[in-house]
Amino acid sequence: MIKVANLNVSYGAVKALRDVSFEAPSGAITAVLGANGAGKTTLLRTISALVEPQSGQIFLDERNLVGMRPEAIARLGVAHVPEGRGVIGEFTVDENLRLGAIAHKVTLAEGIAEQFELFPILKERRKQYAATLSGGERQMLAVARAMIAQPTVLLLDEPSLGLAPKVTFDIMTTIRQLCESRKLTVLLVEQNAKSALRIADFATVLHVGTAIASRPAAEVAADDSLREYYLGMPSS
Amino acid sequence: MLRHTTTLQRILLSVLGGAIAIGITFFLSGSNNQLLALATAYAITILGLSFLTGWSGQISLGHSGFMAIGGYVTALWLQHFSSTPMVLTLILATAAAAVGGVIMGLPATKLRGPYLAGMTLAFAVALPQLPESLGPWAGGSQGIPLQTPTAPHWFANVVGGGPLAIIATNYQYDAIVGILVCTVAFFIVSNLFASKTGRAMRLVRDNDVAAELVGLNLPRTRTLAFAISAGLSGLGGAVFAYMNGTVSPASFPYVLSISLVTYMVLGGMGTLQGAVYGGLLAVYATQITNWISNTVGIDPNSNFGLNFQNILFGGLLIVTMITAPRGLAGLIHLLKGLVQKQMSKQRQ
Amino acid sequence: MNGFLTNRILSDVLYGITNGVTIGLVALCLVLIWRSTHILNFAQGPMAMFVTYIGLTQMDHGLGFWPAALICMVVGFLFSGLTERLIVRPLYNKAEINPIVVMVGFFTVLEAVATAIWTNIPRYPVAPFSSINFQAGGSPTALSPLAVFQIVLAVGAMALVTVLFNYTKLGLQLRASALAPEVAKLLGVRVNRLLTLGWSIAGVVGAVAAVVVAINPSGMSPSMMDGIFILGFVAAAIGGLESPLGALVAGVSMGILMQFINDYWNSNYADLVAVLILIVVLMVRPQGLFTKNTARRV
Amino acid sequence: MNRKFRRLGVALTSVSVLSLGLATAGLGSLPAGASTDPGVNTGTKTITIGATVPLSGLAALGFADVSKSAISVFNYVNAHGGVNGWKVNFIVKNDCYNLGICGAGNDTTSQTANLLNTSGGLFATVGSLGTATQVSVENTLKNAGVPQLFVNSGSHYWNNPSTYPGLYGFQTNYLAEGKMFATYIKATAALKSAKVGYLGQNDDFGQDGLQGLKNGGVTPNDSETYNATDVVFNQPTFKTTLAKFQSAGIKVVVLDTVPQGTTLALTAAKQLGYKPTFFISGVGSDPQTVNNANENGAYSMTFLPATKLTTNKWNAWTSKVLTAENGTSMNGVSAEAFSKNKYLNGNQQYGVAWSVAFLEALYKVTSSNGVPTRSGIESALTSTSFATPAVVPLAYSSTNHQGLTGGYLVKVSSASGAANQYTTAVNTTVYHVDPNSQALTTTKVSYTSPATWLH
Repeated sequence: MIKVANLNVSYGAVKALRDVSFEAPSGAITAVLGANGAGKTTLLRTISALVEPQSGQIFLDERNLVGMRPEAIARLGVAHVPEGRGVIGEFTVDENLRLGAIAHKVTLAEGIAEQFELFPILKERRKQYAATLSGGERQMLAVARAMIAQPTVLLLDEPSLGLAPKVTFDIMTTIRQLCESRKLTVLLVEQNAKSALRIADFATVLHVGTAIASRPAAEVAADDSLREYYLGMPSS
Repeated sequence: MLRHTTTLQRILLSVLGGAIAIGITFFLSGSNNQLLALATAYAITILGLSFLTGWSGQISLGHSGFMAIGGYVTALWLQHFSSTPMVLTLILATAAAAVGGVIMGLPATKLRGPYLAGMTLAFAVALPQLPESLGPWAGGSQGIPLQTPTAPHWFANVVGGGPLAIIATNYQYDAIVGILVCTVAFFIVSNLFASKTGRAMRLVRDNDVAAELVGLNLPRTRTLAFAISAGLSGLGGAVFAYMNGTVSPASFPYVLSISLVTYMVLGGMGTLQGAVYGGLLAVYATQITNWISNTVGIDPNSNFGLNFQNILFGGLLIVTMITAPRGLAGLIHLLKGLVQKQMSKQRQ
Repeated sequence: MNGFLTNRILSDVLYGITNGVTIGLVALCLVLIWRSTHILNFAQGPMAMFVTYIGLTQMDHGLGFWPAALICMVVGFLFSGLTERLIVRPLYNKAEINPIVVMVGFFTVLEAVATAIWTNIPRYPVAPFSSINFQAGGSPTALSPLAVFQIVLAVGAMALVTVLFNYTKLGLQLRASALAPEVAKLLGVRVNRLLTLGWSIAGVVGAVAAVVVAINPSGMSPSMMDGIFILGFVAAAIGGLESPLGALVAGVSMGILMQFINDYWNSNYADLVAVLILIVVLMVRPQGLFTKNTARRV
Repeated sequence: MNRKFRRLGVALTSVSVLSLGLATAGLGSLPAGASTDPGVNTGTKTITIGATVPLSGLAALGFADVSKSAISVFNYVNAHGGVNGWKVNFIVKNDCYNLGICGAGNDTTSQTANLLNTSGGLFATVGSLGTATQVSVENTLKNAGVPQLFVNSGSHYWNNPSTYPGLYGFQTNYLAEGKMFATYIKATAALKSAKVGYLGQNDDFGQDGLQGLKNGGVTPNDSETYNATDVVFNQPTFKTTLAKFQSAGIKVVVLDTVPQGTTLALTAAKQLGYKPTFFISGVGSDPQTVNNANENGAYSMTFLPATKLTTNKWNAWTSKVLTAENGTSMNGVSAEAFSKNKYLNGNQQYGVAWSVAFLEALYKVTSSNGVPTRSGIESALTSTSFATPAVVPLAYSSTNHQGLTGGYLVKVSSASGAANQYTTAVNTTVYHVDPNSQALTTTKVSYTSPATWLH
């Protein structure tokens, strides 16, 4: 479970997050939705300690993560797939995967085999440089690299960015499967609310740094005012 | 800076600045005027380096090489056509160094910072070896002597007097000539910076992706920046040749490139006044070091004393770059701000 | 057989290799620091020189060559790591030119301090290998025990560095820390520690290179690394700054080329040719000859 | 006026303020009366002279000993009553040989400006070191009317009285040195039919040295050059050249190399097991350099008494002076550090030689005139033959501004260790080469001794 309480983050004079509080329950997908600049990415970066909050707490189960270093949080089992996927282009697929396992007590060979089963295309490309992969393949690689560490929490930043609808659909489906089979706590940041709400259990809507709603996903999807004003989805 | 001034304002400012500087030469001793003349050469060179670094985001450790091109072209040209007016020789030297800049700038457009710095350093190492190998016409390690500008009679008549008058007058004349060239160079650069090209260069420095998106030709802009920078350094080298009275491989060792970077950073890179401070620092570095040695009580002849200048300025370079990258220009700006604040407080 | 061993062309190749491995070793250090922090260390030569002075001057007090060389390597490890912590760390998120300028300043300071402490009178540390060439049938060959030692050392160092980077977990983390520090952090890599370690390892290789230079005939002096550093940079840039093998191959090729220029043409042009080759290589392949042509960062 | 506009104004004002500060510092430096030459103070009876020399940087290796030994001499003579009561105030400025490593501002031009700016004026430069460095300021000094005495370099340029009447060289030039080597080689049975190899620096040093050899009738079978910077950037070239000589069967090798080049060449020969007879220019053959590199020793040329002659009057006097002034200094530069158990080195002897020459000229002028003048010193130089430590007379004339024009061959000792760092005379023949006609004559060696007023 990830619990965020009264979180405030500023970049100089600009307030990126104001008093944000919400919970992402264990074993479920919580979508964080909102327009561009709403503070979604900042939220994830703050959880991973890449950004330091002015005030507030972030709990992983009972543990307060504020004040810890990013690598220590990663070692606790929080995997963060950053915006733009964070795949290292100069590394081969294989090397990217090996790097994913490096800080964790897991069996590398087994982990890689497992990921190749999940994403067969990566096995074909394993000697290729990540820079030569397509966008969808890179997203798969990023997720596979995160999963190889057998995390308990997965933070996904805009996995659908720049992908074709079909590819987005496949990725989202895989995320849902992973969540269910591994009892993963997933925090899914998305601008593409429709795809996210399709697989999410809960949803939090951010608007200019403020959390304006935290409800089950189905309720958010059904709320016309939220959809129209904050998520840019026309009424169905 | 200076992007919001009009051409007329810039002309007035340049004339005013040049006039003030020339006025000062009347109060200086001969030797200080001679140093001032050399300082103008360094200031122009540092302006070139600063142009590249501050205004296009690249750094060169090879500007002593471009200085050498300017200096040698001047000396060689005057050897055969000694009656050429100085203005023409300076233009020729500038153009030659700019051509060198284009050649070096071609690979530079594709290179990231460290590659460029290393490549230019290698250039600065190799170039001074040329004159020794090219045969007697290039002067060898002896170098090529040339006539320093001599004060015309009317000037000596106006200024003259005292037993050392003739040399003192010549030095003052040299300083004035240097200041005039310097003023023109600074005026041109300030214009350039306010121009469309200048804006393009800043955009390339700040965001090369955005620059390409708005349709700028990235390689051409960078090569142009490199060529202008090299040309200015060549002009500096030409002025150096005139003021020094000789050019030789020993005048442009590769370590000079490192000194130039040092004085540019300490003066304040990317600013016009920083280049002026840098040029003055370059010629007065020894006096400054001696003064500090005396004040602190370092034996100037001890092993430490002899190496103190490099320790001092190298250390200052590190500290400046880490804590105050805007150098002396930034510091003066800061002090000015403080003074203004204090004054406005008093007014209230 | 004797004729073959003393053949002029073969001799030139062997001399070229001997001179080139030293260039290659310096290039190797540059590659090491580049791959582990993405900084080109312009003070690398003086840093290695300084460390070598600390170690090899212990021979004045009766210490043997090997323990003194070991001291060089240990001090190199510590000094280089400390430099990263104190001087380089504040520069990681600054413009690309900041670390270049700072390291240029460090270059100046280190050389001046070394001259202040040890003077610029050359010293001649005695290596446990003879520099007298082997004889074959009464005439000298182009190899000496010292040369063989230098070649073995350089190839060994290059192999170790290659294995380290390409086949070990440590190497993977070092490279990741340099290429994408933030991503590496998110994967649990202790990036700060690795950046320091990367410099420390380069410090050891640098110390080895400087010891090899110090036992050469021209001896040890505060400016002993200046020339070799520039050649080393040219080699590293031609090799591509990414590849240890490329660094050594480019270094040795340069050594051989310069030897042939010295022998068959005019030594006065050797440096110029090196720079011209560098310019041409960088124009045609800005990423160097041995770096695989990948797109830059994603 | 907008912000940017004002900023330029501020820049210019600060420059003005800075320069004004400098101006006040430089005011009032012109000498008051014109009755005496600049640098001459009849009140304190001192005469101020100066020199630009390398005190730090690569070229200071060895060469710094020259001006420091001169300081020892001036301090010693000043302390013993001076020259007819006149004391010498010697200002040494460090120019790093224009090698830039000292930073901009330490170059010869700037330092010469500082010398000219000396309060009370500068009488003359004496003992400035280096060909290229002196060439870079010779016009400045000429225009300022300052005599340039005893330039420390073996270039033949100094012998140009028609263009530079106030310029005087000191040492035997490289042309003469080459001719002496050639003459000795041709006169020695074991060497005269041997193949000769030549390696010289790619500048006037090497060019003149090679020309001198040819003038003496020895045309090398192979002659090679190296760039001054090769000792840093292309060290292998020395080995390549020596290997070439070896495979060509060359038995005599003449080196016109600076000390670092000598080291590289001799070590290369050692590595190759190559043992030719080396002739090394006096510039690069100090015993310490030769000692460290090769146990086979070498021939060289000197115009000073061989250093093994510890009982030679001049060597003994020099040792006495250097020992007495050990630890003193003048104008912030210390005298030569010297401990008695060492042999003199050539640079120390050399610095003593030209400083004594200046004192001799000063003695001559003050004995007849009382107050030294520039023209008096110059006419003393060209009209008299001085006894200096050199084994040849310092014979300036209206057509010869070279100074010393000969020397003898010495053997640089071969065994290693400070106890073996000395030179011995090869024989008693002294060569003289006329700097204008290049004609060579010989005499038997005779050593002079210091004047009594030198104490």
